[in-house]
Amino acid sequence: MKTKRQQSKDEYIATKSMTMIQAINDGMKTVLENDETTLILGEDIGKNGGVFRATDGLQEQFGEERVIDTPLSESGIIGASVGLAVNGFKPIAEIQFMGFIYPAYDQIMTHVSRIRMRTMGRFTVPMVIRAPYGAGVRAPEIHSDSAEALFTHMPGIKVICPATPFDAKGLFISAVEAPDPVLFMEPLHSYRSTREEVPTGHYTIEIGKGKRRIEGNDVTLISWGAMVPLAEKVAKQADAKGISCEVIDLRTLYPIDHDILAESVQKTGRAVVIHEAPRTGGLGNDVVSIINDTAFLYLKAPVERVTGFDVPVPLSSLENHYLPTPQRILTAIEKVMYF
Amino acid sequence: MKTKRQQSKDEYIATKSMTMIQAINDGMKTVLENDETTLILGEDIGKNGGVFRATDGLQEQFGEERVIDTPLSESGIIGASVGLAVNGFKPIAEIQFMGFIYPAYDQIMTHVSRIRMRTMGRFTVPMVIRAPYGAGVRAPEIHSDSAEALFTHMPGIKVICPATPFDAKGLFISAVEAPDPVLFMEPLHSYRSTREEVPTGHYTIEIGKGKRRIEGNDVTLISWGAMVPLAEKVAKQADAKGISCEVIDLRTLYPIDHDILAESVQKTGRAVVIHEAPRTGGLGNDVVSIINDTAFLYLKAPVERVTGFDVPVPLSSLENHYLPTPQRILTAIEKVMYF
Amino acid sequence: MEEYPLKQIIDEQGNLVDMQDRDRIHKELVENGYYHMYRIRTFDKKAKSLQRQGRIGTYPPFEGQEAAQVASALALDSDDWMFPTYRDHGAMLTFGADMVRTFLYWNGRVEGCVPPEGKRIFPAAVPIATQILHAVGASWAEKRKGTDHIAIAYFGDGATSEGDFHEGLNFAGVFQTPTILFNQNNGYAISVPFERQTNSKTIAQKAVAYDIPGARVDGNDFFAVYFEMQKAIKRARTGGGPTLIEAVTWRVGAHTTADDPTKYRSTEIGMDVVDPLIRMERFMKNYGFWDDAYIQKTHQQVEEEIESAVKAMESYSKANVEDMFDYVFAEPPKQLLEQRDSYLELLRGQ
Amino acid sequence: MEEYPLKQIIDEQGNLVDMQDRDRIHKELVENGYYHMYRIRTFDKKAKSLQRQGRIGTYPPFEGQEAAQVASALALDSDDWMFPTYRDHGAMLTFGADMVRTFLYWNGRVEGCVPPEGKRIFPAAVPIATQILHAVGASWAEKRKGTDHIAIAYFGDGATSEGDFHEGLNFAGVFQTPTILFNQNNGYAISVPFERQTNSKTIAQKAVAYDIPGARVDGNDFFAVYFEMQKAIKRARTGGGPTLIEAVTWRVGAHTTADDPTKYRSTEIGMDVVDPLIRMERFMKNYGFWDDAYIQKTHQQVEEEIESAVKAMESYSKANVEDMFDYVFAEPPKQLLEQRDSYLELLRGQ
Ligand SMILES: Cc1ncc(C[n+]2csc(CCOP(=O)(O)OP(=O)(O)O)c2C)c(N)n1
Ligand SMILES: Cc1ncc(C[n+]2csc(CCOP(=O)(O)OP(=O)(O)O)c2C)c(N)n1
Ligand SMILES: [Mg+2]
Ligand SMILES: [Mg+2]
Repeated sequence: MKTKRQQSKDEYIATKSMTMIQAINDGMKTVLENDETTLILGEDIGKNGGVFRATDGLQEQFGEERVIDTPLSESGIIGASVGLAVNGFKPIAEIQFMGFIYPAYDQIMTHVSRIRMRTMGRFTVPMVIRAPYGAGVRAPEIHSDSAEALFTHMPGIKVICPATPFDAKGLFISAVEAPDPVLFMEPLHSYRSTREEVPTGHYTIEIGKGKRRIEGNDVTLISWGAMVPLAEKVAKQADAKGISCEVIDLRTLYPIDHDILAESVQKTGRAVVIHEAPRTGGLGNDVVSIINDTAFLYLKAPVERVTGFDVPVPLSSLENHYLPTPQRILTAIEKVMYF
Repeated sequence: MKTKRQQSKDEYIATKSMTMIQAINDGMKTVLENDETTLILGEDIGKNGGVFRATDGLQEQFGEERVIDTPLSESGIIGASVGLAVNGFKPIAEIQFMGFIYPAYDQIMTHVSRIRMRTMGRFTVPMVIRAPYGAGVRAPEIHSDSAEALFTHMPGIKVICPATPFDAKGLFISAVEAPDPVLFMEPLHSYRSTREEVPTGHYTIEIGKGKRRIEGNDVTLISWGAMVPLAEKVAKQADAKGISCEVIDLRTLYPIDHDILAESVQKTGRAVVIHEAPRTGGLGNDVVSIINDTAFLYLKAPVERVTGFDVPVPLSSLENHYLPTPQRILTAIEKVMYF
Repeated sequence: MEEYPLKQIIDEQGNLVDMQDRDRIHKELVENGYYHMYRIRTFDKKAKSLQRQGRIGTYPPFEGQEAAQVASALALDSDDWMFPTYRDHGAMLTFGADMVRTFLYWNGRVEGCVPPEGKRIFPAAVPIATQILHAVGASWAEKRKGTDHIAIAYFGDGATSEGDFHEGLNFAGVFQTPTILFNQNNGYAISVPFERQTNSKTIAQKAVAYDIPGARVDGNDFFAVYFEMQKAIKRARTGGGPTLIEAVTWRVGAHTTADDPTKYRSTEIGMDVVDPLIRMERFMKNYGFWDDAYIQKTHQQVEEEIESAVKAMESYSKANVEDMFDYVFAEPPKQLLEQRDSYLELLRGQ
Repeated sequence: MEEYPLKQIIDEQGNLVDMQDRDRIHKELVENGYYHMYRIRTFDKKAKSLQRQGRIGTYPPFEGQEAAQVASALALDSDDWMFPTYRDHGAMLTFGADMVRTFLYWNGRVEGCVPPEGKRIFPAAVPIATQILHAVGASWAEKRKGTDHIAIAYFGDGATSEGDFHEGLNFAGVFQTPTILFNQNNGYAISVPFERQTNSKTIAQKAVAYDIPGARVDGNDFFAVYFEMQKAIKRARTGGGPTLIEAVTWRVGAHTTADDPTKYRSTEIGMDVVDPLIRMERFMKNYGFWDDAYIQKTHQQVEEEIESAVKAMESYSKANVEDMFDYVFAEPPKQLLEQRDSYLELLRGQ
């Protein structure tokens, strides 16, 4: 089996306006075309094209051998992927919703993330686990969890969470080409919310690098995934009030880009972290620590966190109260400004 | 079925010198005697008395109906406990080692922690999940994980981690009597390392309250479980160098006692957090955030964290390099002192 | 496997397969069965239409599974425990769940998880197969208390692939819990047909792995399900342990209102399955149970009940933000109370 | 269940059960079997004694399971995959694992997880039953590549209670992977006897749940295991899919050197089980395979190999702190490198 990814590497032949879900679909198409060791497996991803249509058309194009409907069995999907990966394939496993990744937690924690280390690199299990996450689309219970912190605390796996169609495809291809296992979190709320020009060919975006989405001087807003457009929106509102916000999209949640945080907070002296997951134990705390480590002397106010509350994501009638709101973020911005 | 716990409540009739494992065993005996709805279930906890002898003698005394050997099935143990708990029993479930709690993660995350909330209190599942955790006894792979951060980020369950025999028994009884589910982490490294006078009767220790183990003025050392004796030891070494350390034992990891942290760090202006789990995503980050929130203006140096490295716990020949060492802690203390 | 033949009491034309069963079938059972099947069918239709109009959220219809759900629920005693999935509100309604709250649930309201006082109905399990263990645990508790109450766990064909299915049945076998493991094999787990879910020809045969009784019944035959349930329940109540029942049925519609089954199954598939209500109707007509007046009254009564439930749902008090905070713990941490209070204050300030 | 009788080739006295099998048993197989059983038995003894002397860490002996481990491993081809548990270093050694590294593993050295170049031996799975899915995946990969290689998963009786056992066998059945699901039913999962692990009388019958072939063999009968393995392997190599084999054997000693079996089983229990090596020896003597000179040479060779392996283990270079950091990622994060570098600096400063 050969990889022919070189062939088309980074040739931005053409672009097309795509939603995030289209960009991810296109990313899968690209890797399935370029690397015949790749295969996609998961629940309802074949004929059905995925419950979000992420894999739409892929089984038709690449056949049942490469786009595989599995039994309803998350531990099975990940455990079998370990065996496939160690024996020459590059599985792209879909977990239908991130809230259903928990039954596979053992396989990810004790095997996916540890096999390279345990065998001193003799056996490796490069694979990508795709998982749509997050609240805000009135999905049933458990479907709306944001579980990144359960994986950023798991040495041996990288965690990516794009916020835009362009980043989604480029980071996805990087994830597939990475020699290490990657959890690829997809903000389902953003699947179809916007469009962007996305190259139709092969391109990559470096894992582990954040991106400054808006430049500003007074406060750094730090977020990822579905919270990025919210942060951008609030940054504009703050601007109208005379507060200049810099918006950082982390993009990779493990490893976090320390440099971009250090640089920005050293400049602004103030920071607000925004995420969906509950506050306690959330990744926001890691961001606070990084700022503590890298910008202590520059800080003009304690770092604020605007997050999901310390409750399970409620049923959909209350989910908008669970999620960070513009008002809560603005309040936090004002709090760090007028500390 | 009746609870007769009132009868003996907080009568410190007599004390006995106990190791932590004896204190926990005694705690189980106490609750089995006082509350006939309690039952213990887990792998090898019956005839065998547990792989650490935590349940030694209990099946003999209370019978196979109340001290139950289960199949090798962690999700089974927790899932069945949910059903038992919702129907009038108070299960005390043992997970043989914390590294084997992952197969039960789904049940804990989606049911144990959510049932009260989902049913507006109609159904509740008070239960205690006991799990020995931590490295340092040359156990085989996976046996040495410290997974507290996976549960402190899970709204709906409390997390306790005692450091001494006295606290272990008192907190255990509180956990059993609590109306909410509790994860009770036992530092296996401390099971037999010291003895202490422990009341033989019924007593409780309030959940959610930390304890100052050593008073000091220059630096606050914050830790829990097996790291507490280490912190105490290093505090003495630091003392010899003229640095006065205050040692805080969190005891409850969710909810963390904010007040004790705020008070101490407002006094010392410097803090070092010590824990076994990997640094990224570790509970140390929450502690940093709490200090950021409550003692920002008092801080004389960035908070330091001395933790397990961002690697899976290595095989036993290297585990002592993985764990925080006195030298690493001292270095951190000096770093915050001479920032 | 010949060990697990598909059991039927009435055939698709509504005729008794074995005339000896005639005596077991009384008017009350027939009318009860018909009433509940008609009731939940009407509920289901209404829910689908409300969803289309945006008046409730995503909804998983159970059309085609009415016989399995109603017969299994009617066979229970009121003190028994029910552990349903998201598709079993037909069974739940039959067993005494509140209809207004059932609508509320599909409108994203937590009130929908709360059963009427005294009713031992667990909220629907969304993570597949997890509820099986709860049923095992709850029925184990009954056994330990020395009662003869039992628990029923509902689950689909797809659920049999999950680890919790296995751990649940193994526990039930080892501890001989009074549990009915009630499978509705409706042919699909979202888009995956049963043949691709497992290599076994039946679900009933999976009982062999645990040496517990297994049975395979025509799940569209109200009486077959009912009598098989009775047998299993009797065994459970008298110390005979758990039973796995596979009720072979058919998901007529989409997985949920968000699903488009034309993506993965042709419209012809399943056309030959006789609707369980029609089958019941045929039986009633064949054997003299059909009474136009009763039927009309029933229909009218059901329609009124449903209309008034929809009204009640739609005029229900607004979702209460505090509920999100107040039921997580009996003894909530101070920080959670602070989060709550500051958010409520913010809302009030708006 | 009569469908899964215990298959034997030789009885406990070492006599052939069916004389027709005589022709299938050649000198090479006998000597190979004896050699490896003796070799791993001696290894096991040595390991226990090293543990007692504190020269290695906690150790899980496999005494009593030599026939099952050796026969299953010998039936494989060198290109096949092996997915063992912590108790299967007998099988691993037979299949080509390095003895020095095997000792190292039980001395807490990660080098013990690394098989010789080209050997497809996974490190022992510690979390019970998880490796079954890996074997299914790896053998599925072989099938997809169009080779005739297979994978074997080893697991104990206790492992059959875990969800991953079930999900693994279900996947194997659905995708018809060339996997041998090799169960050693040694009677105990630590302290829990098989009768309390599951309600089924056998493990073999659990194959029915997945409609895959199942077989129950006398796991102390080297030939029974070997021939059953051959049959299953042939089926797997030729597209016939997975097989579940239950090898009924006996854990003679403690679960691990940290375990005290007198807490939970009387010393009489299992006294009647004939040691698989003695059984082989009896067979060899009964049928003219016993050659004193060969035996003596074998014993001596094994003892020398083991002594030299112990020496090599004990003079092995010190555990390398950097290894803890360097193999977690192929592309390590900067922060991890910083952690590594500052710790190494600290160590150098000591
Ligand atoms: C653990 C888990 N994985 C995936 C899902 C998503 N999901 C919801 S329903 C369903 C199919 C269930 O099929 P089946 O058990 O046959 O029940 P049915 O829907 O047919 O009633 C899936 C995959 C889930 N809810 N839980
Ligand atoms: C998931 C998990 N739970 C618990 C353990 C602890 N444990 C180690 S071995 C063992 C018993 C295994 O029994 P069995 O499968 O029969 O294998 P045997 O030890 O008899 O070879 C247990 C409970 C573990 N390693 N993994
Ligand atoms: Mg189904
Ligand atoms: Mg065993």
